[in-house]
Amino acid sequence: MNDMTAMDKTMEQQKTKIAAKGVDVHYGEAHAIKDVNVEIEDKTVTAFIGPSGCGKSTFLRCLNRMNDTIDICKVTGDILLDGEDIYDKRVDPVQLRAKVGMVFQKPNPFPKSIYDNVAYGPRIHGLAKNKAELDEIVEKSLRRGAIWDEVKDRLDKPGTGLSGGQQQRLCIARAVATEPEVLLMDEPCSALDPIATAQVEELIDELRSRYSVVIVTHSMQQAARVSQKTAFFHLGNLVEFGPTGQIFTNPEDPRTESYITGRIG
Amino acid sequence: MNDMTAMDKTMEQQKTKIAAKGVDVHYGEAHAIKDVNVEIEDKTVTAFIGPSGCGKSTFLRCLNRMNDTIDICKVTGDILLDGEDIYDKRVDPVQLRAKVGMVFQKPNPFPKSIYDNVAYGPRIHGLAKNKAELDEIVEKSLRRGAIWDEVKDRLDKPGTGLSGGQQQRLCIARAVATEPEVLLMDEPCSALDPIATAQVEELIDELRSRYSVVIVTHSMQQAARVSQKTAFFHLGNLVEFGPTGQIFTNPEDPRTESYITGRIG
Amino acid sequence: MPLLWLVLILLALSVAGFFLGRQRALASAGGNSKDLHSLPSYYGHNVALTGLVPALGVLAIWLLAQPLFIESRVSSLIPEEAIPESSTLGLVMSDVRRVAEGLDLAVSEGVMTPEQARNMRSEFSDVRGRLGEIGVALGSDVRPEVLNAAQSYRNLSNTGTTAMIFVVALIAAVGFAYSYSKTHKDFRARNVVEQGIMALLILAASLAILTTIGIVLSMFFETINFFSLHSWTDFFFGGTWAPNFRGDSELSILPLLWGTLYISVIALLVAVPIGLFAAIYLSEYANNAVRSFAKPLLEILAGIPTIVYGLFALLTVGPALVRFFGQGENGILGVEWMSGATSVLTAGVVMGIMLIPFVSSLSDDIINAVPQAMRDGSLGLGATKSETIRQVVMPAALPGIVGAVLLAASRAIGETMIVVMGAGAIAKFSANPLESMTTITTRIVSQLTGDTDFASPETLVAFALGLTLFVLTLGLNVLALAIVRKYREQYD
Amino acid sequence: AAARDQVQVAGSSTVLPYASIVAEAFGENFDFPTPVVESGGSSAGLKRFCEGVGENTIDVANASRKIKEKEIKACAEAGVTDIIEVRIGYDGIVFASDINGNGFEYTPTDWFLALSDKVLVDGALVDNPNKTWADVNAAFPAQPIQAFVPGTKHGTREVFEDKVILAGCEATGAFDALLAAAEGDTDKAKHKAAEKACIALRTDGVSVDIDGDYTETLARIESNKDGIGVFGLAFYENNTDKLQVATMSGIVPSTESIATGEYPVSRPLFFYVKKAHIGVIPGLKEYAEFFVSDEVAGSDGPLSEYGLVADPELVKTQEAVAAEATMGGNS
Amino acid sequence: MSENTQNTPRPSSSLLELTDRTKRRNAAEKRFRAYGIGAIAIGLLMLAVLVFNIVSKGTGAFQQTFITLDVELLESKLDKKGNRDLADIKKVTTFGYSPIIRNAIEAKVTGLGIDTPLKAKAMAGLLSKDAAAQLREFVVANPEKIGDTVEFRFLAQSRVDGYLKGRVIRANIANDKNISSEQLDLVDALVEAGVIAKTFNWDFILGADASDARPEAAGIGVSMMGSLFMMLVVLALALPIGVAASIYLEEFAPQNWLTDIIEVNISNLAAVPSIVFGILGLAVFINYMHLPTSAPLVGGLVLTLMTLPTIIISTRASLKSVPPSIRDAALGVGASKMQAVFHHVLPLAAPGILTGTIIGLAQALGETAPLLLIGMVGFIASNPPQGIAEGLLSPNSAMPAQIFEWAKRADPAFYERAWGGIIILLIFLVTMNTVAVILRRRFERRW
Ligand SMILES: Nc1ncnc2c1ncn2[C@@H]1O[C@H](COP(=O)(O)OP(=O)(O)OP(=O)(O)O)[C@@H](O)[C@H]1O
Ligand SMILES: Nc1ncnc2c1ncn2[C@@H]1O[C@H](COP(=O)(O)OP(=O)(O)OP(=O)(O)O)[C@@H](O)[C@H]1O
Ligand SMILES: [Mg+2]
Ligand SMILES: [Mg+2]
Ligand SMILES: O=P([O-])([O-])[O-]
Repeated sequence: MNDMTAMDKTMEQQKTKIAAKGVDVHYGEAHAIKDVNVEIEDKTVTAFIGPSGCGKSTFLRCLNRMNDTIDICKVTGDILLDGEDIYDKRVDPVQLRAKVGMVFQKPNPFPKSIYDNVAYGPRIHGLAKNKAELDEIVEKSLRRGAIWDEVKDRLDKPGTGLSGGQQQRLCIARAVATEPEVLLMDEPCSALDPIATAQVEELIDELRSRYSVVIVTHSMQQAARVSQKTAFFHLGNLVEFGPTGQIFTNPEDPRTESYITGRIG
Repeated sequence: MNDMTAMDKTMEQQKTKIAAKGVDVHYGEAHAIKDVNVEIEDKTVTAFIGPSGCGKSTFLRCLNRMNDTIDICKVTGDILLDGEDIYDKRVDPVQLRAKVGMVFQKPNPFPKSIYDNVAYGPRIHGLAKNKAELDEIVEKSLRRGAIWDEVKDRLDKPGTGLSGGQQQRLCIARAVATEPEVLLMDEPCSALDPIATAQVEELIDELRSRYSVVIVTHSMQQAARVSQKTAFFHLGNLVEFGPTGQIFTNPEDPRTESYITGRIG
Repeated sequence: MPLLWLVLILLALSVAGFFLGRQRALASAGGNSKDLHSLPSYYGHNVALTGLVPALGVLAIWLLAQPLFIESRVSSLIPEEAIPESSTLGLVMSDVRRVAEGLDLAVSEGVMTPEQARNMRSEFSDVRGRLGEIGVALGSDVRPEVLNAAQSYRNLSNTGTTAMIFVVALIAAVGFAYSYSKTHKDFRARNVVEQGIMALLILAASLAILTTIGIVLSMFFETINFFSLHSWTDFFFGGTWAPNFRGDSELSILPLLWGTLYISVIALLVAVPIGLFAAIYLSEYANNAVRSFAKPLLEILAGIPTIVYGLFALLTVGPALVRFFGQGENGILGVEWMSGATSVLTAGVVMGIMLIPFVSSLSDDIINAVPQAMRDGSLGLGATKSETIRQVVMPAALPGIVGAVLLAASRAIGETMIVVMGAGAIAKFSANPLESMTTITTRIVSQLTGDTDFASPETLVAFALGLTLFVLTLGLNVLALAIVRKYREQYD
Repeated sequence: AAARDQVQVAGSSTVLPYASIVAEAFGENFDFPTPVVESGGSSAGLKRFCEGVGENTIDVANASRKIKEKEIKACAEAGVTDIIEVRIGYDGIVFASDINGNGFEYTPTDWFLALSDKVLVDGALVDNPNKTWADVNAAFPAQPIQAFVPGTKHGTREVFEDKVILAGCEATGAFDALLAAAEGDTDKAKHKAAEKACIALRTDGVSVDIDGDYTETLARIESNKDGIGVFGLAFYENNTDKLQVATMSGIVPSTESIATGEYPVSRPLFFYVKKAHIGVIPGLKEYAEFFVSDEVAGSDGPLSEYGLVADPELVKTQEAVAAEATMGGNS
Repeated sequence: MSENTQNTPRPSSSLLELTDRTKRRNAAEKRFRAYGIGAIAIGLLMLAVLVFNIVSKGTGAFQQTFITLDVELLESKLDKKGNRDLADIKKVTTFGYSPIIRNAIEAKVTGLGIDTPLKAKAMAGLLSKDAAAQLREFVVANPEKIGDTVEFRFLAQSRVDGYLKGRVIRANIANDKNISSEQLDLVDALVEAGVIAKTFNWDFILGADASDARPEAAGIGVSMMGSLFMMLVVLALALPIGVAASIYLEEFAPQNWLTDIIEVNISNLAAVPSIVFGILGLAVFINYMHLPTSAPLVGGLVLTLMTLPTIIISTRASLKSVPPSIRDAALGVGASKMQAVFHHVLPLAAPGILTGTIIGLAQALGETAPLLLIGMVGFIASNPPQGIAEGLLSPNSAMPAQIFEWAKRADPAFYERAWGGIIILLIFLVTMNTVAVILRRRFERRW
């Protein structure tokens, strides 16, 4: 984050993974996302920041069409994944979501065992040939979610009986278990202590080497630590999008500056 | 608790609001809270810190007997509120919870309108004589929850249609609307941006003038900013409890030190 | 039985197809299931289902069509003059079928050789007697035309069955081959299988529509007949229900409708509060032990035959009410409001008891499904349990509870035995719940099962009543749907 | 479609007990399977009967009344033309009350005065004021009137109206008063209107329509000892431990007094056979013949033992069945 | 945020003392709870009353009185030609067996030295009419036994049985054509001698219906098979179809007027009187599709149509109550909608589905009205079905229809059997429910 130039150069080599063009989202009458254009690059961590209620989650959910499940939510504009329009009629949202994984803002473990929570994705995607392989995936994912040590003795206990932070990490583990190409994380560390946060950030960094990660966060520090690109949303507008270093040190828009310096909320 | 600063002196005048003596909590076989003794003072903000899963929420929920709703949860030991054992047979948990309010870790707005969410508590406690008074309470609470501006035009829309951070603030507003003597807040700012966080912290500070506030937080900075006393939990043990300044600058226990400096999680 | 074998073979084939399809899919991905578009089992299901479903479909159609075809072929063999006067071709054909089945049985029991059965001549042998020996009773001696027809019937159906086996097997094979050849790692097996399942789901949902159409049609023509015999103004706007045997009866639905509504409302007034409170207690207060025995026990109430409730109303509840509200000086209240044991109240109360589980069990499940976080939120604000239930849990569970109440109301409208025995059979307008009344449904049943001439308006009115009731309840349901839509609270 | 091999009977619940006794004995004594006898009422049975000719329709319809012209027409329209009508005997209709209560000796007049909607008091038609049987007939005890009469769906109701209420109406002179007051263009219409007015029963709870069957009537009498109910003779004879029977115009009802015609309230019972099915449905003709055979339907047979009033003209019936004589005469 | 004077903290009070408001609220709470307990108590009390009623009236049906006699199978009566030709033997109808029975009981009475004024015919009146049928069946099956003396255990006629059960008392038989006090004297003597005895009655549980003339021979077993086959059909069709339809409507169907129509239609079908389903069944299954009359298959199909709305309504209600976050979670890891529904939503909705099934099947099991129109109510005394095809297709009745018929019959002995039948029906119901109840408990969970 300090070494601006070097990093920006690596990023330049990255091709665009997701491109959003003129995206508008309405919840019934309410206009939640207003004409957003953004290009999210491969092998990059992109941070979405902005005041609460500005539309970060809404936009994030557009990227893997999770908004389809909300009746009143209408999305217009184009979103391209690897150059293909994900809102195309021919696109199977299921396949899309297998590629674009998601960690939700509110942890939502299945009312099943911890093991089954993590194993579910690999099972439906056929990622494991046998039980041993599956066990291995589960363990690896839980380790990556920085929760293995806490739950290794209670894998058969329900995931809903975990503490808030544990549930959050379980959901992270569940999302990485399916090995998505893009991982959307909506405030993945909100309920985590600094150490766990650091572990998750490490995971994000590791993922970046192969995948594209989008993370919503309220912590400016976190954004600065983990992301290469940052998008600042405000009242449904994408106010500014650029290399993280630049956004934090030299924002173009006065609103971005106000937000970063703690003046608008 | 050696270093008696000015702040500590003011605290000395405070009488103990809640005293926990030898509290143990079991979830079935699992021992989640181990022999915790702590005194929470009146007109003071007490912060509970500790790694995820260490028992902060569990202990917090003991203080207003919310654990009663979990079948497998067994609480032993004494917890006194104003010198009265809250686990006494004669104590009505309802009256207790009216005095000891709570903001939960996962925002849980009712599937009702935003207005009704906030008006719910005042209604059941008969805090408003008429509609106008109720309107006033609702507005004031929403303002205190730093969400009034965002929702004032949609008070009749469901609270479940809010963004994550908005829901969290709605729950804070809902809790303060009943004017509890003690307010337990489980990570109230986890989904909030810095500005909203600051507003909530301001609210906490304001509440302190009259009430006792207990806040669970993962942010060391936040604990340092808002609390006068801090309790550090680790693996179900209350490792250290003392004036916030002292805990952060001069912890007695090595585990506390490690946690604060970011070495154990 | 070749049919059973055929089906078994198809099933076996489809099981094999499952494994083969799976295998091939895996092979096409070089054994690496991750490269497949879908889970390997979806490829298996695809092959299994494409082989099985069309084949079974054709089999079913064939089985339905073959008898029709053979019937028409064989019946053309029967000369006009062979049909006795007043009989019909259909009847002769059923004789033919019976003889043919008898011959089949005889062959399979070894009483006759196949050749004998094929070449038997009624002129020379006593067919009826020989079939009688193996327990096949025939109505009369077998005439030569009938025997001939029966023999060609057997021939045709044998050929038909052979052809059927061949065709079905061919279709299955083609289906398997096609889907097997399509099986490849890029083939979207899951989507195809899911589309298939979706088609089945839609099929299931449309059954409801078919049933409705069937019901409306089965009543529509008779209703038309009724209105051609009886004035519709009397039916819809008259004030009296008084069928009699001399014709020219007054048959107005209004007093019946009044009785239906009155009795149903009382039943619901009993069942809904009791059922709801029971549900609330079971899901929110009761411990596990109480819950696990009380709920199934209450459900037995829904399974006790209604005749028991009818007798209960007549012999226990009715007289008890009379002791309260009747008998003048000797009664408990000293009033003379009720004379007979049958009344709207008697029937309503007893029906209410029967309906308790309809409300309690279903509501209990729904209330139980409201997430605990909702309750915690309310309790954390210092609400009592009952406040939580009334103001947070119940509104969240409302759609399900409305469904349960609708179900109970539907049952109340449709009940007969309790009304007949508990409410009496008098149709009248009265606001007094201690008087006898009757309902539309009981009148439908009694007019249908009564002794009046079946082509008279007194019997046909049953159909008009049924259809009108159908339309009325439709209106009620539309209303209920609108209410639920309006008040639905979606929790998360 | 597999061929049906048992005789299928449906119809009157009054005939059902007799038909079931016959069917059972038929199944025991013949190599044919026991016929299936459905209940459901005369009208429903005839309706099924007239649905057409063929294996999926019933062969025999039981009826506690004669088939109506309209029904014959409907039958013919569906292709059911040759119908054999078989009268099996008579069903006596009796009035009975609780065994431990008062006994009664009625005339139709008593019933008319007790149950009619309007009665003649001092030459004027007024709402029926009678509350107790003593109000009706000074010879009776002052027991409140509580009558359980068959509901309007029952054929028994028609007989009750014709042979008791209407008779009483005419006897008391109410009929003439009603005829005078009746509206109508023709004499016939007036007559009809007057008859209709005669048979209107009061609706103040004194007369209770029973839509169920005789067991319900019995249960009602058991719970209200003042009640007097209308029963079939056979039902009464099986429940003599709970019921006492009333005389009508001085005659005690019994199979004998009904057979001779002394006891006035009775009705004939029938079954109808589809001629086209004879020879196709195994055992159909045998069943019909067995039903009317002396062994079964004769005055010593099981049917009479159970309470059927044997038909004095049984021999004629047997001949008609044997000859498969259809209604309207063509055989 | 300025301080609002109205909202100063409420005066602090002791937790141990309840404030007036709390007292009031607690009283309301107690009342509410009491209503709940009251509601359950009322329900259970009513159940207890009903069950007590049923059991006290019905237990009699499980006992039956038998008379044991040695019968000489006279060749002169049974095979006049003496050539043991079955066709000839069959020509002797049950009426022809009466003399043999008369001889047998007269011989028994004289053999025991009992003094009675009764003639042989009146003595034979103690036996059920079933006795002749039993004898004839035996002779037709064993013609070689003609001429021998064989011991038989005959049913006693219903009045004798009632006398032993206390239903028939001497005081009330004055007008009874079926029994006289002399006959009862004889019964007393024969009981003394051990010829007449009451035993457990398997025939009631396993047997078929009998005509009005011999209530003592009637059993519910065959109609129980009828009910069983109908329930199998209902379960096999209504549950999968109902659940499938609900899933489509609740999870997949687009929200439009068409699905609204379907939805309203289904709730409306629940309100259609059951007899109308009978009308439909008669028209569609019997008249149009030419399925056999009186067949449990048709009964099952009709009841399926009747039960479907119940199952659909309850299934939809419980699908609706599954929180959307569960679906989101599944979709978020790349599950298809179908997978999300089948893997996560359906198991969570299972309790409600099972409840709907329990209630729907209970209703179907107890229903008679629609069966009336498709010919399953009446006198259907077939043999117990052999095999599934026969069970589905050959004429049969159903338990509730059988009970309903018995309750209508004149002889009070049938009344007892009706209640006995209800006991069996309830046992059947409870057995059927147990599986569902156990399953349901396994699926119940809170989240
Ligand atoms: N309902 C429950 N059933 C069983 N175990 C539970 C339950 N709730 C919490 N636990 C366990 O108790 C321990 C303490 O949980 P608690 O929720 O108090 O942690 P916490 O300190 O609040 O953590 P976090 O910061 O992640 O919210 C954890 O190990 C957790 O898994
Ligand atoms: N289901 C919904 N129905 C209606 N409005 C909604 C819904 N979800 C979100 N909104 C509104 O859309 C706007 C954007 O919400 P969104 O959840 O995207 O915010 P966010 O940036 O994620 O905020 P936070 O940081 O608080 O999570 C908010 O004003 C919110 O109230
Ligand atoms: Mg958000
Ligand atoms: Mg916590
Ligand atoms: O059933 P019935 O037609 O004889 O009244």
